[in-house]
Amino acid sequence: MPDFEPKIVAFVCNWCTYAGADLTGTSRMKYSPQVSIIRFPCTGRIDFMLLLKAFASGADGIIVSGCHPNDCHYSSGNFHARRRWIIFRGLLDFLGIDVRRVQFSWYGRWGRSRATSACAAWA
Amino acid sequence: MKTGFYPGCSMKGSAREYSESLLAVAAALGRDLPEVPDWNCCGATAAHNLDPDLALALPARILAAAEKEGMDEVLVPCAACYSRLSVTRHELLADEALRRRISGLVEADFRGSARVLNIIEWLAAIPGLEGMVKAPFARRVACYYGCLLVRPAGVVNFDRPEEPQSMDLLMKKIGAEPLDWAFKTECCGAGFSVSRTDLVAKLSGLILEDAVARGAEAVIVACPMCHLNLDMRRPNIERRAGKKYHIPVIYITQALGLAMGLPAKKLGLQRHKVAVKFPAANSAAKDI
Amino acid sequence: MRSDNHAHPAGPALADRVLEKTGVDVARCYQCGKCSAGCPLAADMDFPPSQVMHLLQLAAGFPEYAELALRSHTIWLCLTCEICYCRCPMELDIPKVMDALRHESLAQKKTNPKARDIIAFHRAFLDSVRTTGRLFEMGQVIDYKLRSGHFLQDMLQAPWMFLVGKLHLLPERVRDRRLLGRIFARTSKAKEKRP
Amino acid sequence: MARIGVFICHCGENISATVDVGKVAEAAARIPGVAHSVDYKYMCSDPGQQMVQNAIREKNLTGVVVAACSPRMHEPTFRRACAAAGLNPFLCEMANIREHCSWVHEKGDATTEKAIDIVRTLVAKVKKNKALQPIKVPVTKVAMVIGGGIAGIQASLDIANAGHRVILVEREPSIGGHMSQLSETFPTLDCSQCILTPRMVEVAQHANITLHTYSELESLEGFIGNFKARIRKKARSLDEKLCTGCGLCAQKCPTRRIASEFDAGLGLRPAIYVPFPQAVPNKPVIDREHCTYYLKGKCRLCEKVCPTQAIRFDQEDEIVEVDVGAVVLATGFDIKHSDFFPEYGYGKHKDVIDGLQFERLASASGPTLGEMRRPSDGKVPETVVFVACAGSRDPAKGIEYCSKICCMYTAKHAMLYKHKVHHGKPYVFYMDIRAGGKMYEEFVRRAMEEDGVQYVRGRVSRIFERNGKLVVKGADTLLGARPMEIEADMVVLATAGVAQAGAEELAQKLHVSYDAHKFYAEAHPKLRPVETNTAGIFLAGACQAPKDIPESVAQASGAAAKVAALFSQAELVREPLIAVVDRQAPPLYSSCVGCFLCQSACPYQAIEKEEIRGRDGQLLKTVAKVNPGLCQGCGTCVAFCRTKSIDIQGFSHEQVHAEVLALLNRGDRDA
Repeated sequence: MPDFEPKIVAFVCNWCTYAGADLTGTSRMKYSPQVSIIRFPCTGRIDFMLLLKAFASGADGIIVSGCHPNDCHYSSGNFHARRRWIIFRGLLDFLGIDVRRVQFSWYGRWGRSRATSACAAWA
Repeated sequence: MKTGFYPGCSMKGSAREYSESLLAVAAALGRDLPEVPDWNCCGATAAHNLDPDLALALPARILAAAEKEGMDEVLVPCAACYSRLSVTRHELLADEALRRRISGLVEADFRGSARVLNIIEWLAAIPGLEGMVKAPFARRVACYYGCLLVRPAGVVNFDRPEEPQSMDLLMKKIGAEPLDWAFKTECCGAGFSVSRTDLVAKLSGLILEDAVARGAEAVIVACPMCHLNLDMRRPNIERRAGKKYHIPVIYITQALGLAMGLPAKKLGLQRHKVAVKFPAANSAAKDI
Repeated sequence: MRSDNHAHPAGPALADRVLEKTGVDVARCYQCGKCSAGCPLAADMDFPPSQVMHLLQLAAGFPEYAELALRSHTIWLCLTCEICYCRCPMELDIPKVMDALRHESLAQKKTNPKARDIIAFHRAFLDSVRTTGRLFEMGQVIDYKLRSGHFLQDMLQAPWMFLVGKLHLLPERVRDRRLLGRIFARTSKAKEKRP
Repeated sequence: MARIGVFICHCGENISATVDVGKVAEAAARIPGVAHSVDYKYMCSDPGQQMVQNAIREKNLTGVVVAACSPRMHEPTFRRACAAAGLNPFLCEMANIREHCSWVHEKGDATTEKAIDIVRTLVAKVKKNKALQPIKVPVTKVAMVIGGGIAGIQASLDIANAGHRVILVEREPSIGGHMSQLSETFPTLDCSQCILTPRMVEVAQHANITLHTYSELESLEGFIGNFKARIRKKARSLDEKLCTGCGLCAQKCPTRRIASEFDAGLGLRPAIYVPFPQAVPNKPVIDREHCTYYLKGKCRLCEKVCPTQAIRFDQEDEIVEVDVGAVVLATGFDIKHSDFFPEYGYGKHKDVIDGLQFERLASASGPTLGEMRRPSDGKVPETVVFVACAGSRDPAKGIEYCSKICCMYTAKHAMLYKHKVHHGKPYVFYMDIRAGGKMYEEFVRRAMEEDGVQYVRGRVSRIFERNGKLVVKGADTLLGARPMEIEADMVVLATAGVAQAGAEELAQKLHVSYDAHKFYAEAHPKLRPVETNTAGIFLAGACQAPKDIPESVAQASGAAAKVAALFSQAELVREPLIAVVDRQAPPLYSSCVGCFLCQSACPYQAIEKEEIRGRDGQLLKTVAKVNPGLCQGCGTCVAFCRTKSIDIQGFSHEQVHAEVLALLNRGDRDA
């Protein structure tokens, strides 16, 4: 499928990755328009069932990204997110969804370049 | 862990004493050093100066032959060959397309499984070296590393590119007193020994000047080219400097051999331009 | 690669060819002079290393600077002793750049006349390796003398070297010499193809 | 039926250059529920905001989506505009089609399609928004300043003079920071301690300032206006009230050969010491790592000679808890030392020193009482080489930035050396001279023209010792880059300015973000340099990036002004984006089943138990209840809740689901 245009949804935390994506914008770094961002206060707020909803609604790939451990604006939100991710990954396998379609990562405040590369790597 | 041995061309010719002393020490240590089968010249400076592909092909064939022989690591006593083999292995492992092309060029599949060892790494890995010392080499020595043992740091990953210490530690183990001097890794003039002897006289002269000024009784080297320039070119150095330098230049394997009580003749000391003698008294070792 | 929105007068400039072959982007050099300061032979060079890098930086707009770099004595005096690369704040592999400039200088027959002996020595060295698979020192010195014309050089050294057993009269040969011949043939053919 | 207004901004051409704004406006108009869709060149301008307000009034809109820049930029602007037009501000959302779309994608249909996706997503969200009222929170009008250098001192004085109480926490035994170590300061060459010590005394004597020296922040809880700080007062082994600062103990202490941190390792100090004569507080501290009593249980000489028996060997660290409303981070910077440089000898040459060590040599209170004597043998150096850019602008050493102040203090050092050693020969190896401040360029010219400092343009390749001299191998790129050697008696490296040790740990205690070099991250590099992303925590001085004294002082006053502004309101208005537990009519009262998983998840202990009693007082059920004052709106509880009984206003289940469905255009059918 030469012109396969994957639809990628990025669930990001407002403090690190959303700000990182903003800085990616101010530095005019380019990445594919296939990636769209939905803002959450913290990765701790992301209910992973929502990811299944997104897959069911046609998302091809999902990025879940927030602050580095110890850098969370609310101190522990991202720890909970990481624990949920470990369990959720097992569920994805069980459901037969290819785990590689979900990328869980940390983009610290200065990680705007990595935010770009991840999106670029995906699209 | 099979250790191969790549002597290199100069150890068969102008650096015979390096090979003799190495093999004598290896025998004394009960370590056999099987040569890489049908090894060819690594191309040294000439190849990478004139032709980029040849510079990678010659070392690649050597390493491929060593790998085919099942060698896990290859001891390369000459610093120039050590550098060429290390750089080639580094570049071919970093670029798959290049690795395939060069492998095709030399008609052998280079995998990079054989590690490249320099003489100090090999000696330092031998346990209980201190125990083998019968006649401590109690001399003030200037350990000369040259350029290619420690640089380029990202490729050879050996010791420190500035003020390295590994040879100093080895010499301390055999009773010597390594000096803190300033020309450990400055260039001796390397491949210009024949084509620009005047420049070698200048650069090697600076090295000897500093070693002598610090009170060194001998310069320890681990590279045939450095030895050639510092020892055989002594007349040119002295003519340019307008003064005599009596300091002998010996290989680390020769110093080790002496400390282990091996006879001077077996270590090839008689082949030096500058006689390997030390001023009276201050050492238990008899005057050689 | 250089951003491609401004055209080059005569194909990719020397700096771009260097970038393509060595991965070193000369634009990163901010002319701090540290390489020249540490270079053992900078005093003998017509253009110390930092100036060669600057010639490459300007070569795109000024072809004559590319000529100066390719015809310089510097690129042959460089012993690739790696001091400059080791201390360069921008981690530029200057010895590799020198190699690339040497290859182009040879290919375009722009080698500096002062470097005749150095190049003669390297050619003699490779002749010996091509024919015997190893360096036959005696043969190489003779070949060098024929190429350089310095027949009397080191005449006093030879007898001494022979006496102390450092000079072999017969070369040690590699068994598979034909393979060596094929390797040399393939690499020299590759050299013609390059610009 | 929702009546949404969509306002698409061109942002000059920042958006319209790559996004077809007209097409987005048309597409938006067709989304069910959108009653008004228009695009305009500058939505955030006054006419732009007027358009929004007029549309709200004329079409009595129930929600507004402004498709423009990041909500982090102009969300407050448009929410205020909506409020002024009578629409609850929390019914206004921003669709980020600039930073997340026009600026990061090439011009083309895909980019315009994505802009439409983003608008559709936010329209779906706005339909689920509820009108919310801001939360009022009390403000503790006490500020905590961490770091007692010139920045911390200035911030403390400004806040205190604004009538608020300040708690100044300083890690060292005395305040003063690096400035107290300096001899004279550029560009006026006035003596550093003469202009600093009065300020230090003012801090000590100020009624509003409580000074905790030899203390560190243990932890910080809470949020803007309502922080709870725990400060560890490290044991000084001294009763500060009894001690008169007479200094007898320091004179008599037998253990005298400890490298003095204040003298940057050049001078020595006893085990019980006051860092420098003008220290504030002028009370000694016992260095437990070197004091014989703590090592071998003997001596106690200081206790015997102390006229007021103030020595307390068994003193323990003390934890002080304070409530503060704002924090100013002023922890300053440090510099690399000479052992950081392989090519300059790994620090083994005693006479290759760093800038702070030179300051101590030049300072009247220094180890050589201001005489220019080199550390190795105390001789007066005839030739001194100053090396600029030592470690800075050096990606190979992991420091690619310029440390900003070294060109200036190097010129100053050369001048001070020449003033003290008239026949001396100072050389400066430089790459570029960066003297951009007021009177800075003139200062450097003075060094060259009046004091005969020789500037050599090139970076030093190596320094090694040869028969008593330090050989500096350099080259002057202005003279054909010919290598040259200078035989120097002393070399001063203008080393890179780096973050303080422990900067990272402190940042994590305060949840403040920091960059790859451990310098604290400002909220916005240009527009909010003295704030961090964490509300209520401000920045001042070199902890944010290397800077000189004038800038540090200016930033300190800036931070102080921010704190004063925060404290000027009786109550703090906070965004109502907090958690709420579902409440319903009896008999269910709430869908919450009282498992209290949310309570364990909440980092702010903002969830309490509420007992629901029937009219007869009998306990019916115990459910969770959120304390609006403590909840910060992180939402972790929402994802924990099995029965979806707790939800975050502004990021509720309904809103987020709507966004996901709209983004994947599974169309929200209902109007």
